[in-house]
Amino acid sequence: MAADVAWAERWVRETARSIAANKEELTELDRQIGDGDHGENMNRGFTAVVAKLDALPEPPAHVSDVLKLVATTLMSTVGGAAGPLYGTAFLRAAKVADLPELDGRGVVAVLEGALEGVQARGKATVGEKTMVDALSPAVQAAVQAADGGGDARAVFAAAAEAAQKGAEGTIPLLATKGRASYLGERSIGHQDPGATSTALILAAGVVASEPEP
Amino acid sequence: MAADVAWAERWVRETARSIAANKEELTELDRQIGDGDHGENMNRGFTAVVAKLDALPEPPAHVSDVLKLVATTLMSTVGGAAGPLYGTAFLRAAKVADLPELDGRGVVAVLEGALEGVQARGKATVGEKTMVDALSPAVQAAVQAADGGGDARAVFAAAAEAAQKGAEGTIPLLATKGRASYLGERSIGHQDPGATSTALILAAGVVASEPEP
Amino acid sequence: MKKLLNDPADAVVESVEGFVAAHSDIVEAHYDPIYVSRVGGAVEGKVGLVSGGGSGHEPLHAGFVGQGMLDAAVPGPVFTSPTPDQIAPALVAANGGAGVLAIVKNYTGDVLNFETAVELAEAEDVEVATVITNDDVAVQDSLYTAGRRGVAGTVCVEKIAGAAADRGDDLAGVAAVATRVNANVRSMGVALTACTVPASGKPSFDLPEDEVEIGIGIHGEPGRHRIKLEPADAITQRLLDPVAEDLHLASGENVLLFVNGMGGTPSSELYVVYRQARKLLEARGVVVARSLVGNYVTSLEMQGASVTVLRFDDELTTLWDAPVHTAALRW
Amino acid sequence: MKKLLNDPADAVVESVEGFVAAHSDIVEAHYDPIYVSRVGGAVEGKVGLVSGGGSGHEPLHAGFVGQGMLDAAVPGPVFTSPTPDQIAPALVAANGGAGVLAIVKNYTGDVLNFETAVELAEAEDVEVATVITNDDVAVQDSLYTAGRRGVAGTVCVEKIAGAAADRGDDLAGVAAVATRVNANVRSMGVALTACTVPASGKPSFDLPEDEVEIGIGIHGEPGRHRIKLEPADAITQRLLDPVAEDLHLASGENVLLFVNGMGGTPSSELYVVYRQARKLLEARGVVVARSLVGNYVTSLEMQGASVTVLRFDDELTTLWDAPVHTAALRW
Ligand SMILES: Nc1ncnc2c1ncn2[C@@H]1O[C@H](COP(=O)(O)OP(=O)(O)O)[C@@H](O)[C@H]1O
Ligand SMILES: Nc1ncnc2c1ncn2[C@@H]1O[C@H](COP(=O)(O)OP(=O)(O)O)[C@@H](O)[C@H]1O
Ligand SMILES: [Mg+2]
Ligand SMILES: [Mg+2]
Ligand SMILES: [Mg+2]
Ligand SMILES: [Mg+2]
Repeated sequence: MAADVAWAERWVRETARSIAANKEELTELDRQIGDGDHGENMNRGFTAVVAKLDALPEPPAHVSDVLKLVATTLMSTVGGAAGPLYGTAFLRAAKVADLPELDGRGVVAVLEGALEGVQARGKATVGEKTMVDALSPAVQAAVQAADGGGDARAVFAAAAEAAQKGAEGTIPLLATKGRASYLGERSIGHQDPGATSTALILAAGVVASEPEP
Repeated sequence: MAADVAWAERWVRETARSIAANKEELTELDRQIGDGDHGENMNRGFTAVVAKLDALPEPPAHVSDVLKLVATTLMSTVGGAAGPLYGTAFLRAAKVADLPELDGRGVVAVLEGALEGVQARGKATVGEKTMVDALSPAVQAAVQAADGGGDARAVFAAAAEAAQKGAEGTIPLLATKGRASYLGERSIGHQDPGATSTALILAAGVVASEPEP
Repeated sequence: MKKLLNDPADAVVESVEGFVAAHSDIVEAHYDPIYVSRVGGAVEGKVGLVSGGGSGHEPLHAGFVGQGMLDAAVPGPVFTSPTPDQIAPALVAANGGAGVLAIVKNYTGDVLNFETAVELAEAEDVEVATVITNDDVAVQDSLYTAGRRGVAGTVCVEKIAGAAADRGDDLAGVAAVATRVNANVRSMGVALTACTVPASGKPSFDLPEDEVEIGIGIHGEPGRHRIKLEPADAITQRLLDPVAEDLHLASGENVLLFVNGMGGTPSSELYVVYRQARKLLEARGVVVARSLVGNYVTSLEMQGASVTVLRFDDELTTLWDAPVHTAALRW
Repeated sequence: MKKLLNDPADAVVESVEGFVAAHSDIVEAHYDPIYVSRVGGAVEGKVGLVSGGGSGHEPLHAGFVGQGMLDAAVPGPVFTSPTPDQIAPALVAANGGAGVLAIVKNYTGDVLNFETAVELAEAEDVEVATVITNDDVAVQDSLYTAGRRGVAGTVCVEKIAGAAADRGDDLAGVAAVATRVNANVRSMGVALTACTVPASGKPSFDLPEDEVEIGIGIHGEPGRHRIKLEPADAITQRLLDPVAEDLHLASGENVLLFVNGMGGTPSSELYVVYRQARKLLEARGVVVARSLVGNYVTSLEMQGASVTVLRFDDELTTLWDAPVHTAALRW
């Protein structure tokens, strides 16, 4: 399977559904080590994204159109730290997704773009207990899967699995970026909300690439 | 037994002890239908009374000296509704307690003076759920006991018993004076704190007239 | 009970000490007996204004001592009226030769203690007039209660009477203005939570998580009835309607709309209440000419609010606008 | 959750609507995107001042819009930074031709969203300088955190930078004054209770009845450590000492002492904290030249307080004293 614009739209809509379904959990994680708004923030953003998609006079032509719409909408509706970070991630992803369909390598490029965007804005490296800890292993896994000849779906699935592991791996970490860093030692033992939402977003991409039943 | 100045001093000290011991209960009653300070107010007042008694250069000469000291001290330390009401009650009581020793009739006069004082200031009549509902039956019982030839102690005992019954009798009443009146129907079912402290004060007078063991 | 206090017995004195230290350009304190007065003492020839009552309603009353408002304020223990021997020296200190107006909230304790204090001050040749505030429409003024309570409307009486004294009215004149304000101001409050008197350490009443008390006073006493929690707009209507009706507000009239916080409610919520109260007034054709929103007459840390409406005429509006320079009200 | 609100989703807008209606002589609101600005718009030739951040800290920031302080304020959702497309129009609107200073509290979200907004405003030919406030000594400023948070000291920056703009300083000058204030102000806070974000409906953290959080921020986030409840004097010392030490306060220096309420603590308690903080400063030989006590930078209905000290020099004192006419600060 290759990832086309229809897939991209399914991905985004599935993300919106998944974020809404997990809103409380994300907020609860943020309540533990942040300010308890991450679920609310992400849900506000992706609800707006879906509304924008629905309101388009004609369907988007390219994967990059979808990703750009996500980027600008998140940027202007999410606020907080996650808004600009995910906004920039999708913006950079859109820039590299300049083909009508993405193959395995294309997916890698998109994920690399996203990671680059997050790091350009947030300056976090791996191990600081942020969304980077989900996105960075996702990129690595994607590269491996693509190197092994995986198609878009296989690459995305590998990335999603690694993101999920990465998110869980934030539990023992001491936060040194974002709000959780104010807690010092007390940030240890909790899963990072941003890493968790990153894992949800990537998992939604896999669902979107499942053959329709 | 006749009630002399030594008895009066014992009465006041026993009242202070009893109020302190029942402080929480009085406050709790006031919390139900008032503003939750009656125990605190009365305890502040009688603690000050005892301090003043202790600080006297020589012991008081007359019953009326003791009652006057109580009056002015309550007036200047209790505040709230109870301060002026009990202050005036003791002031009027002091005025009629102009003998070295009170017999049964003397006790009646003191209690009548007190009731008169409370009603002159507070304008409450029987049945309005105030201290009048303890003091007024106390006066009636005192009159009866004195008519039957009772001595000071017997008269005081009758008054105290009636005051206690009167206080309990405030439970079903609807308050129409004081803070509890703001509650309307909701004041029903609670014992009036002021009537309760009146009953305690009179009961202390009986303890004070018990023969020393 | 969790509070930023030391020994609860010292709370009132320590708070006053901090207050006068922070506002030493406006107020000074006298201890033993305790009261707060304007720095510099009574103003020669001006009618003095004194108020007082139980503590726990801050900034009422000490926060309103200063130019254009009160000359002295007498804090009792928390929710307990001060005693006559505290009030009388404040009355005497506030006298600049033109007499003193005592502004007393209508509670049995306050009224009785001020009564005696006035007698004491008069014995020292101070002429005193008393105005009793009773703006709380939650209490039906009838034979069956101690009469309506004085609540947030007291601020309006203190502000406007202060302005009348400042412009040189004599004692009868200032008292007449104060009486007129009191006759034209009504309030009604709601509590979302109880408050805890430091000395007792227990909440003043128990309120389930989904209920609110309508018609509360300012002493943590329970209100007239409980209802299930409703949206702010609905609750606001339960407060505003009785106020407007008791005032017989007519279309075209000008008013001050005053939304008062009980102490623990954030101002963002007070503005939500204000918004709806104003809408309801405007729907009645009433013109909201002035506004006041904030914690002015509180019940410790109670969450809740009250809505106060003062019917304006030109004179009252001018007096409301007159300069005031106190710790809590300033323009 | 018990609050005087309607639909939590409408809380920010409805509160702003009430706020601008109550203070229509000072502020006006723009909706979609939402921001608050001075009535009459930007002042020709004056450097404009804009701040913003998550809601829930009222009166910060909209309460400080007006003469002598901010020209515009941008409220995000509760505890969530506003977005660039909200902030950018406020920056543009505040520009009177002399450029705009953006005052940003140091949180990742605020910093990132303002960054983008500044780019957008610059694209419309508005010159923008940014000052980031980070006065919270509870956070160690090191490699291991996102840096100190901007908390109550932000009010000092806004007030004094506003005065500098009013006296005619150019953008670089106003930014330099703001930077100097930020460099000389430190804060530390304590929470007695958590707060509840309306949209989530749950307390921001769970705190046993006998414990307090030391070193909290202003977003309902937990602090650095918990201790058993102590008397106010002891807690105040835990706040004041780190502040004084981080500032390296020396005997003879003049300061502003600012005791800020977190929203749900009555002012009587704030004055008890003030009293002790002042005593501790005086014991260090420090002169408390000016004071501010009240709810200025809050966390919804959280109970607690913070202590802020600003080191004064003659210029900062003069600028602090300069007239200010906003809804929440006025002299
Ligand atoms: N500097 C950073 N780099 C990468 N991710 C970050 C950074 N700061 C915060 N985050 C992410 O943002 C998440 C919090 O998002 P959110 O709660 O929406 O914003 P806020 O912290 O402003 O309330 C964190 O869990 C973390 O994953
Ligand atoms: N008008 C009155 N006449 C007689 N007693 C009264 C009157 N008003 C109040 N009281 C008594 O005062 C008691 C309350 O006293 P207290 O709690 O000390 O004062 P406050 O009501 O000012 O807090 C009531 O329980 C009632 O018995
Ligand atoms: Mg968050
Ligand atoms: Mg009482
Ligand atoms: Mg009382
Ligand atoms: Mg946030």
